[in-house]
Amino acid sequence: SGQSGSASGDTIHVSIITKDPSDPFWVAMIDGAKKEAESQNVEITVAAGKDQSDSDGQIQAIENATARGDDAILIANNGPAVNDAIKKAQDAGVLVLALDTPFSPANLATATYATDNFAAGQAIGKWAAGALDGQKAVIAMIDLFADKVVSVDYQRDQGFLDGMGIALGDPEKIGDEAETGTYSGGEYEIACHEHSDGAQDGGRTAMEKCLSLNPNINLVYTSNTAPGLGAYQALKAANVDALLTSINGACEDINTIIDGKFGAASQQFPGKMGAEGVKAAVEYVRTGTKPKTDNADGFIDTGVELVTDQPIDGLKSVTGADAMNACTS
Amino acid sequence: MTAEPILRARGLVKTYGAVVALDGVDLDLNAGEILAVIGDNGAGKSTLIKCLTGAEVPDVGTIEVAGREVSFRRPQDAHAAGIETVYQTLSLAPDLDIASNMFLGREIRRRSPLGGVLRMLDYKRMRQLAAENVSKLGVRTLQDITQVVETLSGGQRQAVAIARAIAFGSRIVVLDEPTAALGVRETAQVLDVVTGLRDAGLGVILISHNMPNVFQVADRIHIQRLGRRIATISPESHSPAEAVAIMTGAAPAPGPAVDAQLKEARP
Amino acid sequence: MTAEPILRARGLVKTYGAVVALDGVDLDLNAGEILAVIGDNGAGKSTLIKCLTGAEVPDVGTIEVAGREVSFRRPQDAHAAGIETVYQTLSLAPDLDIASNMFLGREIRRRSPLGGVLRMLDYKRMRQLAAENVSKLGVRTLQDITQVVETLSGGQRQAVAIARAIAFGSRIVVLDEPTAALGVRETAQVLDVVTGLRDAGLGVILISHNMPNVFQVADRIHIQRLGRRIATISPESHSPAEAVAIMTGAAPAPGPAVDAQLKEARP
Amino acid sequence: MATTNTIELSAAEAFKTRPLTPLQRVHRVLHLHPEISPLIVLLIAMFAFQLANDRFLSPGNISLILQQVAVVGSLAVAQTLVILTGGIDLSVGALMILVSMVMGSLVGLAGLPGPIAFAIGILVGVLAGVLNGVLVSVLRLPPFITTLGTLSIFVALALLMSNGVAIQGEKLGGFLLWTAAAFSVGPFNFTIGVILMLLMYLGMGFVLHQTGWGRHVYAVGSDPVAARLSGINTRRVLMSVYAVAGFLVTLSAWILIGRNNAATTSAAVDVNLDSITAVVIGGTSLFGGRGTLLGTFLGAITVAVFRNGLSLARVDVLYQTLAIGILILVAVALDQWIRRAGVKG
Amino acid sequence: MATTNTIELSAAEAFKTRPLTPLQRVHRVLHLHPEISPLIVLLIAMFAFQLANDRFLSPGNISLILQQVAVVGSLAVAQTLVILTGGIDLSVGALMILVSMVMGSLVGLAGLPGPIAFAIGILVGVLAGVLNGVLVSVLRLPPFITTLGTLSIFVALALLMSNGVAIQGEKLGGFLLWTAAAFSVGPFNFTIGVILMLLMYLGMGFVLHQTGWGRHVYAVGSDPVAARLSGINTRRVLMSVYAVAGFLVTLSAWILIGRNNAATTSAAVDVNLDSITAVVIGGTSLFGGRGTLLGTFLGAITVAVFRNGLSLARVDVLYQTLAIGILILVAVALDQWIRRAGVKG
Ligand SMILES: Nc1ncnc2c1ncn2[C@@H]1O[C@H](COP(=O)(O)OP(=O)(O)OP(=O)(O)O)[C@@H](O)[C@H]1O
Ligand SMILES: Nc1ncnc2c1ncn2[C@@H]1O[C@H](COP(=O)(O)OP(=O)(O)OP(=O)(O)O)[C@@H](O)[C@H]1O
Ligand SMILES: [Mg+2]
Ligand SMILES: [Mg+2]
Repeated sequence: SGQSGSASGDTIHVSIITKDPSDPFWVAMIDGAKKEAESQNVEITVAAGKDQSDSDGQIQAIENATARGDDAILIANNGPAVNDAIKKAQDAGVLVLALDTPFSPANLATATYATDNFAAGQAIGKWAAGALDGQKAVIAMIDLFADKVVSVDYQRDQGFLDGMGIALGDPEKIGDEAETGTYSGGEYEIACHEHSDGAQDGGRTAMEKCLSLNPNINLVYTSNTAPGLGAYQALKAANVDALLTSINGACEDINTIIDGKFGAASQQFPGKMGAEGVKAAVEYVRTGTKPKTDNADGFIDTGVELVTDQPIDGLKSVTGADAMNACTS
Repeated sequence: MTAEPILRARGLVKTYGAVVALDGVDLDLNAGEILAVIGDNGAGKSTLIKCLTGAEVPDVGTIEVAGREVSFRRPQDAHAAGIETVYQTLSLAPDLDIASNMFLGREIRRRSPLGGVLRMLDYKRMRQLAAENVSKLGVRTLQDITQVVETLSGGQRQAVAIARAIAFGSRIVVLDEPTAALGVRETAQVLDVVTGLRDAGLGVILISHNMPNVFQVADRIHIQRLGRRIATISPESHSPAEAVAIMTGAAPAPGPAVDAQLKEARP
Repeated sequence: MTAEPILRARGLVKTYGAVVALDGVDLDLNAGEILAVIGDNGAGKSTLIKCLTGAEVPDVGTIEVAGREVSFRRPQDAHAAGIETVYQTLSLAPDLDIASNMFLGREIRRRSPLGGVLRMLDYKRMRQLAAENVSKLGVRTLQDITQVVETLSGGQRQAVAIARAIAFGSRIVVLDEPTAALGVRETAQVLDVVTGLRDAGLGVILISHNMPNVFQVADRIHIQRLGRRIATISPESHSPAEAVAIMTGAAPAPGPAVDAQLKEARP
Repeated sequence: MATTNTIELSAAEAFKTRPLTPLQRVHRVLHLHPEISPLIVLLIAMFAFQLANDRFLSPGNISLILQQVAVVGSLAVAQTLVILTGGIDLSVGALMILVSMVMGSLVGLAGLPGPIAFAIGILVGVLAGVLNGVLVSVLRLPPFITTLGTLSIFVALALLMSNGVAIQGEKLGGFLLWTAAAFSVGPFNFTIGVILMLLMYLGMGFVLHQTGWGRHVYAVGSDPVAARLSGINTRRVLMSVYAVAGFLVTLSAWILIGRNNAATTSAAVDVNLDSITAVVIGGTSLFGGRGTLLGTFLGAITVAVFRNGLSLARVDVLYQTLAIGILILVAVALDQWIRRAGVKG
Repeated sequence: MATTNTIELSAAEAFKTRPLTPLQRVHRVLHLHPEISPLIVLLIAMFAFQLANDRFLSPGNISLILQQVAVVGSLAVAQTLVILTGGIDLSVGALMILVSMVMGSLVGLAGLPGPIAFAIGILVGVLAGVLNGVLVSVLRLPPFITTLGTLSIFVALALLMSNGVAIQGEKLGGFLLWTAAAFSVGPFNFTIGVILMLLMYLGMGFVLHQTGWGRHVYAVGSDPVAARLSGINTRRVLMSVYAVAGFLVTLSAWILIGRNNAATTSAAVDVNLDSITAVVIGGTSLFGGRGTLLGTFLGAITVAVFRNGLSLARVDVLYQTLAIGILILVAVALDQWIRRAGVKG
C-alpha cells in the first residue's frame, strides 16, 4: 500500500475488538493486524469483551472508540446486541469491518473478513468420514460451553456432523441429532456431547468423561486447539487410539498435525483477517475507496485449509509441513 | 388476691445437645411484683428468661401470660404480649445510633401523609423520646443520642438497652443482670426505675448476682441451681447469707414451703 | 520504700474523634498492691487500661514499667512485659475450646522432637493445666474443658478469661470489671485469687463498680471522672460513701493530698 | 490543685490544637466526611483522564459514561441492598439476563403486549428473589453459596428457554425499548434508562434512610442476633430484601434490553462482580450494616470512568485489565486510609 | 418434696428418652458427628450416579475422578486456609495460571532446568501471596475486593507474559511434568499429581490441627479483635496465611502443568468458584473460624463426582449447569439441616 506523501503522514487510529481477551486465536489476529500496522503509520488499540458472551463489554468498546475519534473499528462481534452501537459508530463516520464473525445482518459491516465456521467443521467432518473408511463411527463431541450459546460453538459442531453426512436437526442447536444412525460411510453412534470451556484441562476432563461413557470411541471432534490437546492427553493416558480433529487458528497450532497429535484440522487464518482488515481501513481512510467484495454481503473469505498428513482421496488438503511453511512465510 | 399470676411457666426443659440448661423449671410472676432470679454461673437463669421471652423455644413446658397459654416463637411475640427484655448479651445493633436502637422494630412514623403514605420516619421525635428515656437513667456521659452504639462504653450500652425495655414494657419487664456493667449511681437509678415499674403494676423479673440489690428491691426470690428451681424464698423469710447458702447448695432448699406459705398468706 | 512504681503512666490522652476518653491521666501502681479504679460509666476506665496494656495506643503520654519507658503497640508487647489483662469485652475466640483459648498465643509444644521439629502441640498438658486454672476459680458448672467458648454462659466465659490472666500474669494483672457477670461464690473466689496475687508481689489493677468489693481488697483507689483522674484515695482515709460522692462530683476531690500523704506515710 | 487541673484540662486540648502536617489536615477533613471519600477518588481519576485525552470531559463523553454505567449501576442498587444485610448476591447478573429473555420472548415470540410481558418479567424477578430469600432466611444457607447455586440455575434456564437465540429490537415493541429513548439537556444526552437508574438510587435511598424497613435492613446486617432479640423479624426482612432485589433486577433487565436493543443471553454475566466492585468502592462494608447508596453510585461511576478513561487514553485491553485491578486496590486503600481514625479529631 | 424433685429430675430425662421418629434418629446421629455430613451427601450422590450408569463406580472411573479433582482439590486447600481466617481468595485460579506460565516459560523458552524454574515459580507464588497478605493485613482491605483486584492483575500479567501462546509438554522437561506420571495400585490408576494433592491435605491438616499457628488461624477467623487482645499478632498470621496460600497455589500450578501436559493460559479461571464451592460444601464457614480440611476434601470430591456422574448419566450440557446449581443448593441445605441443633440430644 501507499507509503508515500501526505496520505501516510497522519496517524490512522484503528480499534480491534475481539470476543475475549485471552484466546490465542485473537492473539494471532491482533499480531497480524499489528504487523500490518507497523508499516502504515497506524495506531492500533485493542479491546475485547470479557468472555465470548460479553456483548456489553464490546458495546462499551465501540462507544469508546467512537468517542475518541478512531477512524476504523475491526470487530469480531459477540452477538447482535452490538448492532445498535455499530450503527451509531457508522453515523459518526467510523468505518466498521467485521472480522471472523459476520454480523447478523451481515451487510451491517462495510466488509467482512472471515471464514465460514460451518464450512471449517464440514471439512474435518468429511475427512473423518473418509478416514474411517466404512467403519462404525463412535464419536465424542467436545464443544465449547455449557453455560452459554455462541455461534462459533454450534456452527463448528454442526458443520462437523454435516460433513460426516449425519442428518442435522436444528443447525443452531447442539445435540439434537439422533444418537445413532448412519453417516456417509456407515453407522455412527454419538457417544457424548461434552464441554471444555475452550480450555486445555477442560478438554482433557471432557474426553475422560466420554471415555468412561464409551471406551470404544474412535473419532473425536474438538472445537479448537486447546481442548483438542487436552483430549489428546486423555486419549493417550487411556491408551485409546482415536482420530482426533479440531479447528486451528495460530500458525504454531499446525504443530498438532506435524506431531501427529491431531489427525486433521481445519486451519483458519486469524492473522490474515487482522492484516486484511487493517489494509482495507488504511485504503479507505487514505483514498476513500471501500474494499471490493464479490457479493452483496461484503463477505471476503480469508480461507480455511484442511491440514492433514493422512489425505483422503477427493478431499483437498495440505500437509502439515506445507501449511506451516505457508503460514509462517 | 386470687388474681392469676401475670406470667406462669410450668415444667420448662431446655437442652443443648448433651447440656441440660433447664430441667423442668416452674415460675410464677404476679403483677405489681419484682421477682428476683439468683443462681450460680451456668445455673440456667439466662436460658430460663430466654425461654420466657421468645428468644429460645423450650423443648417441653407451658407458659401462660395472664392465664392464657402462649407459645412464643420469637421475641416479637413476647413484645406483642407486653413483655420487654434486657438480655445479658445486649441486643443492640452496633452500627445504628442510640435513637434508632431504642425504636428498632417499632419506629415512629411522621403524622403527615409523608408518614402514612410514604412511611417516613419521624427522626426528630424518636431522638427526643430516646433522649428523655435515657436521661431517666442518669447516665450523664451519654449526651449525643445520635452516637453509634459501637462507640459506647459497656455501661452506656447497658443503659440504652434498659431504657428501651422500660419505655416499651407494658406488662412485664425482664432484666438479665442489668446493672452488672453500671456504676454505683446508675445502678441506684435503675433500681429506682424498677421499683417504679412495680408500683405502676407491672411484673418485673430481675436477674442479679448482687445480693444487697436483690434484697433491697425483690418481693420474692427464685433460686436457680444446676438447671432447676431449687426454691422460691422471700427477703423477709431469709437473709442474704441464707439465700447464698441455698443457692450454692451449702444449705438444704426449703422446698415449696415458701411458695405455699406465700399463697396461704394471700387469699 | 523508695522503690519505683512497677507501672507509672503520665499525662495519658486518648481521643476518639470529638470524644475525649482520657484527658491527661496519671497513674501509679506499686508491686504488691491492688489499685482499684472506679468511676461512672463512660469515665474512661476501660480506655485507660487499654492504653496501659497495648490494646490502644495513647495519643499523648508516657508509660513506664519498673522505671523503664515502654511503648506498647499491641497486647503482646504488654504480655512480654509481664502484664496480663481481662478486658471488659472478653477477648476469647468463640469457636475455640476453653483450653485453646487459655493458651492462645503461647501454646505448649510437646517435649519430644514432635514438638521441637514438627511443632506439635501438647493438647493433653494444655487441657490439664487449663482445667487446674479454671478450677481454682470454683466455677463448678464448667466441667468440660473441651467445650467451645461460644456455648458458655456469660459468667463461665468471664471465668475463663480471668483464669488465663492469672495463669500468665507475672508482674501486673489488670482486670476490667472481672466479677460483673460472676455469681456470689465465684466473685468471692476471684477476690481471693486477686489478693493472692498481691501477696505474691504482683501489681493488680481492678476496675469495679462494686464498692464493697473495692473497699474489701483495694490498697488504693484511683477515682476517674469525665476522662480525668480526679483523686486517688485509700480505703482507710475515705468511706465508700465518700468515694462515691467524689466519683459522682457530689463532693470535691481531695486533690493530690492523698497521693502525697501516702507517699509521706511510706518512706 | 487548681493548677494541676488546668494542666490536665489542657492535655487533651493541647493535643487537639497541635500543629498538623498538610496531609493530616487533608485526612482530618476527609475523615470527618467519609461519604465524600469515593468522590475524591473519582475526581482524581477524572482529572488524570482529562489530561490524557481532552475529549474525556466533553458533554458527549460524559453522557456516554452515564449510559455505559446504567446497567451495572442499576444492578448495584440491588447488590447494595443485599450486601447491607451482610449477604452477597452473585446471581443478579444471571437473573437480569433470565428476566430480559422472559420479557423479550413474551413480546417477540409470543406476541404479548410490552406492559404485560414486563409485568410477567417482574413476577419472575420477584419469584427468583424470593427463592434466594427462602434459601438464605429459612434454610439459612450462606448467601454466597446460595446465589452461586441460583446463578447456575438462572443461566441454565435462560439458555434452555432461548437456546441462546437473541430477539432483536424490531420484534420487541416500543415499551420494552423505551429505556433506550434519548433526549437532550443542553449539550448532554440522556436516555430513559439513565433516568430510571437515577430514580432507582433516589427511591431506594429514600426507603433505606427514611423508613423503618430501611432501618431494619441495616440492623439485620449489623448484628442479626441482636436484631432478632430486638423484635425484628429478621427472616421477613431478609426475605423482603431478596425479593426487592429481584424486583430491582427486573428494572435493570429493562435497561439492558434498551441498551442492547435486543433481548439476548450474550451479555456479561460478569456484571455481578462489577456490581460488587461498585458497592465496595463506594465504601459499603461486606460485613453488612454499614454503607450508603450514594457511595455505591459514586463507586459505579468510578469504575465506568476508569474503563472509559483508559479506553480514551488508548490503553490496550490487557493493560486495562491490569490498570483496573490496580485502581480497584488503590481506590479501596485510599478509602480505607480516609476512614481510619488515624488523625485524632 | 422428694416426689417433686423426682418429677423435676425426670423432666429433662423424660424429654431425652422420648421416642424419636426414624428421621430424628438419623438426624441425631449425624448431628453428633457433623464431620460426616459431607460424606453423607457424597455417598448419596455416588449411589444415585451408580444407579444411573453402572460404570460410575468402576475403578477406572474412580481413578479418573481423582485425577479430575486434583487441580481444584489442591486449590481448595489454599482456599480453606484463607476462608478459615474469615477471608476469601478470588485470585487463586489466576495466580495458578500465572505461576504455571512462569515455570513453563522459564523451562520452555529460557531453557532453565525444571527444579530452578520450579523454585522461581514458588517465589512468584509466595510473593503474590504476600501482596494479597499485605493488602489485607496491613492496609486492611477487605479480602474479597483485594483478591478481585489481584485477580485482574495476575490474569493480565499471565496473558501479557505469554501473549496467549501455550508451551507444550515436549518443551517442559521431566521435572515439571512429573505430576503427570501415573502408576497403578491394583485396578486403580493414580498420578503423582493426585498423590501430591493428598499430601497437601495431610500436611496442611497436620499444621492446622497440631500446631500453634493452626490454632491462631482459627482464632483470627473466629474473632480478630479477641485474637489480637489475646496477644496474637493477627497481622502476621494473616500475612503468613496468604503467603502459604500462594505457596500451595504453586503446587497446584505444578499439578495443572502435569494434567495439561502444557503451560497454558487456556485453563478454566472458573476454578476459583469451584474451589470456594468445595470449601463451603465441606462445611467450612465463610465467616471464618470453623471448618476442616477433611470437609473440604469431601466437598471437592463431591463437586467432581457431580460433574462426572451427570455426564455419565448422559445429562445434556445445559441441564448439567442447571443440575449442578440445584445440587450445590441441596448439598449445602442438607449439611445445614444436619448441623442444626434441631433434634435435641
Ligand atoms: N447455645 C448454647 N449451646 C450449648 N450450651 C449452652 C448454650 N447456651 C447455654 N448453654 C449452657 O447452658 C447452661 C446454662 O447457661 P445460662 O446462660 O442459662 O446460665 P446463667 O445462669 O445465665 O449463667 P450466668 O450467671 O453466668 O449468666 C450453661 O452450662 C451453658 O454452658
Ligand atoms: N472506639 C471508640 N470510639 C468512639 N468513642 C469511644 C470509643 N471507645 C470509647 N469511647 C468513648 O470514650 C468514653 C470512655 O469510654 P470507656 O469505655 O473508657 O468508659 P468506662 O469508664 O470503661 O465505662 P464503663 O464503666 O461503662 O465501662 C465514653 O464516652 C465512650 O463513649
Ligand atoms: Mg446468664
Ligand atoms: Mg469500661
